[in-house]
Amino acid sequence: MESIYWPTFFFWLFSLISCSFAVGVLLASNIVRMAFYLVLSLASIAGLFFLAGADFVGAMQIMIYVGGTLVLLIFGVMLTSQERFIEMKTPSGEWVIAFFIGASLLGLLFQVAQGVPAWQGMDRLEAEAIAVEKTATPIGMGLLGVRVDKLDETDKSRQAGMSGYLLIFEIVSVHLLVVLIGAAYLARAKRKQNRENLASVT
Amino acid sequence: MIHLPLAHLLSEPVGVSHYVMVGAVLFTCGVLCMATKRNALGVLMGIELVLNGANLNFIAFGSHVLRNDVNSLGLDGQLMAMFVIVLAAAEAAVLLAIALNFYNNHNSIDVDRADELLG
Amino acid sequence: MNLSEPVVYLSLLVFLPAVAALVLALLPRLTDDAFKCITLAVTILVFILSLGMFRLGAGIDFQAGVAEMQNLFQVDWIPTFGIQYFMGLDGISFPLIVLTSFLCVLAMGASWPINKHVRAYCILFLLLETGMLGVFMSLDFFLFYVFWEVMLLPMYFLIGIWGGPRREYAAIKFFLYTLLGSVLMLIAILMLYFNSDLTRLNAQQMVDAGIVTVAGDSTVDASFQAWVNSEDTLAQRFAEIAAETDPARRRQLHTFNILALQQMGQHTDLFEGEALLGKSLQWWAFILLFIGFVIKVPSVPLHTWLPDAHVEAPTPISMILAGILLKMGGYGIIRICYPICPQAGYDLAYFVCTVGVVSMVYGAFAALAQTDFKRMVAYSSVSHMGYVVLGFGVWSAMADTGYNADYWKMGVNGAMYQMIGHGISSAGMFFMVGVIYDRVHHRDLNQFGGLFAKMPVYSGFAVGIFFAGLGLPGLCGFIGEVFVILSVWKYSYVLAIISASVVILTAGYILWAIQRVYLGPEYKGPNGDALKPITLRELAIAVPLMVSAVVFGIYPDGLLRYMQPSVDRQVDQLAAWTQAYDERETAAKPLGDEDGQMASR
Amino acid sequence: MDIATASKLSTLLMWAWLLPLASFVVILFLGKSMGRHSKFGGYVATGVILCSAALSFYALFGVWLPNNPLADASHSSEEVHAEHSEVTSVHPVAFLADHGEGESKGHEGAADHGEGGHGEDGHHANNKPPQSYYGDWYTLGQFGSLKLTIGYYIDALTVMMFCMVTLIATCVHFYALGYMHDELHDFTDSEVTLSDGTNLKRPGRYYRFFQYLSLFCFSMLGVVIAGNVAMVFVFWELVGICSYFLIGFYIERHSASTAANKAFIVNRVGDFGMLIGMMALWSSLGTFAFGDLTDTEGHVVEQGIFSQLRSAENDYHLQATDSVVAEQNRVIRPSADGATIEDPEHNTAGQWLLFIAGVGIFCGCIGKSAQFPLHVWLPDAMEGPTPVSALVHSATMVAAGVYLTGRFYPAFTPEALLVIAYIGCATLLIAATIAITATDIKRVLAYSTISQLGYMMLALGLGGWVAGMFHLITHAFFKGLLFMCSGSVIHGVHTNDMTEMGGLRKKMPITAYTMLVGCLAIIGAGIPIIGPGFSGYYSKDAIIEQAWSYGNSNPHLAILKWAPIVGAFITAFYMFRLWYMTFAGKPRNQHRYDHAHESPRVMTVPLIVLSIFAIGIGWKLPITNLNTTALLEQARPVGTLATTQGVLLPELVIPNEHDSHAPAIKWAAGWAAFSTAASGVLLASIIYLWNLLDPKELKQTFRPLHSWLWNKWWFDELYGLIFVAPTMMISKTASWFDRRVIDSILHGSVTVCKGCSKVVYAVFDKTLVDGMANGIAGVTWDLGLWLRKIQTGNLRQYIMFIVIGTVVLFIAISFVQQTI
Repeated sequence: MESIYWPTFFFWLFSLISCSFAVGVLLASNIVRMAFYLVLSLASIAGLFFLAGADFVGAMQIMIYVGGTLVLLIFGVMLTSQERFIEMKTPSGEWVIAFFIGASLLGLLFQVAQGVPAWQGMDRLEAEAIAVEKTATPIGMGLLGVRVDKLDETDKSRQAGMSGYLLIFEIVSVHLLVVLIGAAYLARAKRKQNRENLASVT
Repeated sequence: MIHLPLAHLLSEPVGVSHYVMVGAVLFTCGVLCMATKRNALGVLMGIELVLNGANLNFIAFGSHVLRNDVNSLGLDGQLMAMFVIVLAAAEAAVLLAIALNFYNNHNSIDVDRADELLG
Repeated sequence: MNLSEPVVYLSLLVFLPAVAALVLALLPRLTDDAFKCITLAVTILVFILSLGMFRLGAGIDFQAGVAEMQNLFQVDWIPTFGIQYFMGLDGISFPLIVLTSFLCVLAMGASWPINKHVRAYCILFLLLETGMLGVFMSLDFFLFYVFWEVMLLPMYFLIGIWGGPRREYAAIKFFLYTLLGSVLMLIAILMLYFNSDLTRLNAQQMVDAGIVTVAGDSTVDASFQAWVNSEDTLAQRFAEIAAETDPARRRQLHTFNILALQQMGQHTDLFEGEALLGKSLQWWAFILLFIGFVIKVPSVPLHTWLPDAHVEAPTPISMILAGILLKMGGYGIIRICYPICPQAGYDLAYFVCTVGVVSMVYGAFAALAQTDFKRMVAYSSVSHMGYVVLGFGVWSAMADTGYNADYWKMGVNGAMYQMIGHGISSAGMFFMVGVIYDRVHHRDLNQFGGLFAKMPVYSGFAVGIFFAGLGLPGLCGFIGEVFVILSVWKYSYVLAIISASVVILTAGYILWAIQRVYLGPEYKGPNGDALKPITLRELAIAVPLMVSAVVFGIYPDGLLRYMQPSVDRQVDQLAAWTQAYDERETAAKPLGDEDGQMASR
Repeated sequence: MDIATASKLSTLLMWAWLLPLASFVVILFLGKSMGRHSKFGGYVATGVILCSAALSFYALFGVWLPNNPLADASHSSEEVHAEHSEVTSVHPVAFLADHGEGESKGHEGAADHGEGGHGEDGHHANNKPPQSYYGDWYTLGQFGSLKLTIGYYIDALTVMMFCMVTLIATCVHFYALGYMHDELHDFTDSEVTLSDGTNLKRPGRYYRFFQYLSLFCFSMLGVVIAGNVAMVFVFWELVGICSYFLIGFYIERHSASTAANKAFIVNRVGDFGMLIGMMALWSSLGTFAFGDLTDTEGHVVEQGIFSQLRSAENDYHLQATDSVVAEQNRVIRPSADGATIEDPEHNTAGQWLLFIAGVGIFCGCIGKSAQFPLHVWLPDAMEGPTPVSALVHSATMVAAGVYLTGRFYPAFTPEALLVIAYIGCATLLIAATIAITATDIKRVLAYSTISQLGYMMLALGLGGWVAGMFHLITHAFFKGLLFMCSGSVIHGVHTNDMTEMGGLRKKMPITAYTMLVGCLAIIGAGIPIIGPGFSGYYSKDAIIEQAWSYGNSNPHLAILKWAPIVGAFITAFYMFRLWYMTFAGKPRNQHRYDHAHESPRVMTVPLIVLSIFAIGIGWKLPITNLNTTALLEQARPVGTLATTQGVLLPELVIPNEHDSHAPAIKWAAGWAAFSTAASGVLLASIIYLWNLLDPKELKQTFRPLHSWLWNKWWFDELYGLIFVAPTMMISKTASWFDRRVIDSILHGSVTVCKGCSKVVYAVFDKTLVDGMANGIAGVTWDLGLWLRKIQTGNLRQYIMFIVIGTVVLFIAISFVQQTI
């Protein structure tokens, strides 16, 4: 038996955690538990990002998702958490349908994943020879419009995207702003209306 | 003795396909979450899982650690994943707002009650 | 009187029933049972005589493994027209003769419930037996026709007097159909007779025709010369005509000798002249003869006399009708149609096969719809006899099979076997129906049920016999059907596939009938009290039928060893003729070869 | 061929075959006179089948094995691994290590597998004909060179089948001695009500039951020993008629006699196809013999089918002989361009005829083995007493079809095998789905039988000869066990309905746990990849491996790869559903529960014996190298050890069966099988054991689906509509035609004209023209109404639709790509 290749070990560890908690999210019926499982699942996905050499994205994953989005979600849970919504049962029949649909989808995706020869793993020696680079700087530069990773690309056809992602970055930023304002407005305005409705009833 | 590939499970590097499979599991869980949860927030969580499954694929396709050839997405994969994360945050905010709104109107977050569009 | 002379032995066999009938007519008034006993004794005696030919010491022998005609004899009857009292046996006729005498015994045993005009019944019954035996033995066309007609009249009366409620209708229908067939046959006989010419045959062919006999150490030619120079009237006329050297003044020596006609059909061009509508003489003769025989078989669409006749006829007559009379049609086809008119047979083989297949399918479908038990069995006969016609027709010795006659032999042997097997199973089925009809006086399939509980032994036999009809392995129906079906593909795969589908329908109607009659909780019809267990007399009829059904099912060689050499010989002759004919045709019109092939298919 | 061994074997097996016939005859003549209350018949039949079993086992262990020692199975499989490492390996480095080792050991095993496949470029030398003994006993008819005979063909498979059939028959006989005791005295049939309202009372028929059983065993053994196709057909029909008697044993019950009729007639439909195949074979080859007839010096006198079609000169590859080519050219006229293709690899000459012959013969197997579309008779065959079901479903009738497919195997063209695979695939899925909803305990088992037979056919069709035959053997044991257990339950509870059972585990422990063994065996329980497991584990995994290997070679036929895996899931689900509903939980009918009791020992001992076999028949016997697969390898049909290319369909590839033992396939297939089976059990447990999901609620949700399955896909109704009704209509028409048309021609043509004009009016105007107009309108309207229902406004359903749409689109695209 050869020695353990640690990245592989961690891959299996993180993937096991993320998959099992994802299944946990699916099967749990208590909304609070679901949220908890989701946190764990997403956190271990960040670990997978690190293992794939995407350290910056992994960090983002933890910060934005685990730190931001989920907090938002948990707020939502708490705001709507009346006793009767904590546990909401799904009819048994739908579980079975969902099971079969899910199984077929999963089968299809697995088939595809296994089907491409280039996606199989590399040789160990080859893998160990690859230097791990930091990606924060290239990503940051990419967002600002400079693709440092493509500077030494000689093949013309592969130079696409040399302009970087500046425009997209801007669009996303504006989009975020709009969304935030919209969300705030939606949540606030309706509540007021609702109160009026209640008042009129009483 | 029967020859077991299992023995090599931990001693060989993983490939893109392994990531894709994990992504597939997350994606499927997410879809099923959306399909089975009656709680609107559960549906939201399902969406998050779906997005993460997709992200995992982006990362895997772009990773030169997993697949060191010119055909990989390279940095583009990571950038895509970034945008997805950011947009997911935005989408979560909007969805939460909608959910709260729905809750206020119907005094419920059961998505099965939202069937006014029934033809 | 020397019993080892064929003329004595065979005449005794044929005419003993007729003589007995005469004696019965002259006897003073006796009790009904006495008449029946005498008749039964006579039929048993005839049966013993027919069995006597199995090398049992006294009398003549029928030798297994010999292909040629045996025990030939000829006596001049009406020399002016060359009509002879000419009989003989070969592997084709011998099993049918034994079957006839066997079934007559059983049918007479089944006649005990008949109480009306018993003496007349017995007389007609015996005359019928003479007619049937005579048809199978005679080798002179005129004699054949006489016996054919002799058999017709008693049958008409037996149905018309002792039959059921619609007996007159059924009898007239039977008579008209059969008479039509006889008339057509007579026309064909005369056509052949007036075109025949014995002098065209060479020495070997004269020997094959049974006219010249080769004595122990003599050669064929020497025997022929000796015959020409003999005192025999036929020989003298032959010599006289053959001596005439001027072709213009030369007359023809006509003959009714079936074997001689066969030789002429296969070796001369006597019957190949154009007759009508561009078709040759033998083509028309074949059509006429075939219609005549196929009415007897019967094949669709000339079969509608059969259900009516069966339904109205008393049980023993139904047994005879199904067991023997139908076989005469098949016998005629193989003994007369094909060997005498080979060219027409070759041309019309597909037509003959189609008739067979249509009968099989149509009969099976019709049987499925019947609610009258006897009618159902009658239609099953139509279906089963279709195998016979089909088996005779598979002329698979063609150019594209390299004139390989093996499959054709299989088909014809299968058809012959099916005739014997069906003789046993159909007679058995009619008897089984008769047994319950005697008790409850109705035949409505929907009003039976639960007979197994009331008559267990009878039901066991009945189910066994019906399974023989279904073609179950181990019983007599299987061998013939399988031989025929397996041989057809080599001739035409379309017909083969259609004919194979009949096995489903057969299973359908027989099992459904069994279910409705024998199974189920209780009897649903009238006269339920009369359902008493089977009597000893009935058992004595059922047991031989069942035993022979089993024996013929598991030991086909017992029959084939007698039958097969003759059948194979005839098929080989026809195959040789086919090859010669094709070569002649090819030589005559080298470019038209393809058309000739297509037409023959 | 060793003459002494041949005569010894043929004599032994002939006696083992004929003894039951003797028993039949004895009981036929003496049974009644020994009295209805005596067990005489039962003892005779049981004693005789015991003798047959002893003779068969002596033939196997005393004659066959000493003369044909087994190859060491592990060697041959190592060798195969070695051969194919370059093709299929995922981990090439690790493989190289084993390669050398396997190679060196492989040479010993090679002798038994022909030249063992050390060829290059993936081209394998083919395997030789297996050791076999052939001879004729008796000639039915001979016409020139054509000969129909009764004879024997004995190879390892024959001997094994003899052992299996007689062993299970013995167990069934013993079991029936106890089960049928009701028939010893006057029997009151509570299912038959007479017109006066009382139940039917009739004398017992104990002896008759055993009489039929004996005949049944005789017929089945006849099929097994048969030396040619015609003899198979003879005994094939006899098996059919025995099943007719046994299914219709309660002749007073209308349902029983109808089921018996149905069984026989449906089988005849299959026989129709078989006859076509036989005709094609007979006309082209002129022989039906499986083996070569040799004279006393061992020279071949007459060649059988296999040695003609797979001659040694042609490296045992299937090739049409000249006579086949000539016959095909005669039947199917060659096209105008007269294309005779020179390429010897794709020589299609004669292949169509062989295809027709193969598919035709297989049609018979479809009928006997209850394959789709002729599977409808088997569930109804439940009307017979349970020992009959046990025998019919395990060792005899249905096994005959699979056996013939295996026996005739060398003559099947790759395209015919594809047909077989498709039929097997459809059968296994259809039957499995029906079993999910059935509540009659025997009916569930009946459909599981059909489904398992589908597995066998699928395996055979995919090139997995050993896998298929192995599953036949293992299935015989555990299905016999399951049926006898169900019989024991019925005997104890007096009902077939599972909804009235529950909690019986405590009342009848032996039955419950032997049945659990049966359930575990049928779902293929075992430790994945490394074993050990129940017998079904080995055989089912072998099938799934072969399917996997086939699916890898033929990506466009992926459905054949996935069907057995899906089937494994459903099997596990319904089998455990059955076990839980019957033995676990609380009693659903307290009255029946209180009266339930364990069966007498004469019934439970066979259960225990069979359960031992159900566990261990797949194992390798310690110390010796005796195991079932190695024995089956000895009988491997000639020329099946090569990767075969389709001829009419050139893209079709049938992989060598030994390839499927490659680790990569074994690993993937093993896990797939295990996980699907485990999830099936899990689902059954969730619903029926832990009651997490309510079955009633499920039924409510899936109402249309449930009624679709509950009504068995409406097959009976469909056949009634498209076959039975038209047949009856045609037959009525024929009868009508006789009376009204042909007779009317006699009576006068006027009537005919009138009748025809009426027909024209009724058929064309009323039905066709008017009917079509109204029909189109109606269909459109209904379609609209139905489509409206999809628009539910339910968010979650919309999501499901999206997913389904995606999956379907993907599959469709992949198909389109394949075809382009």
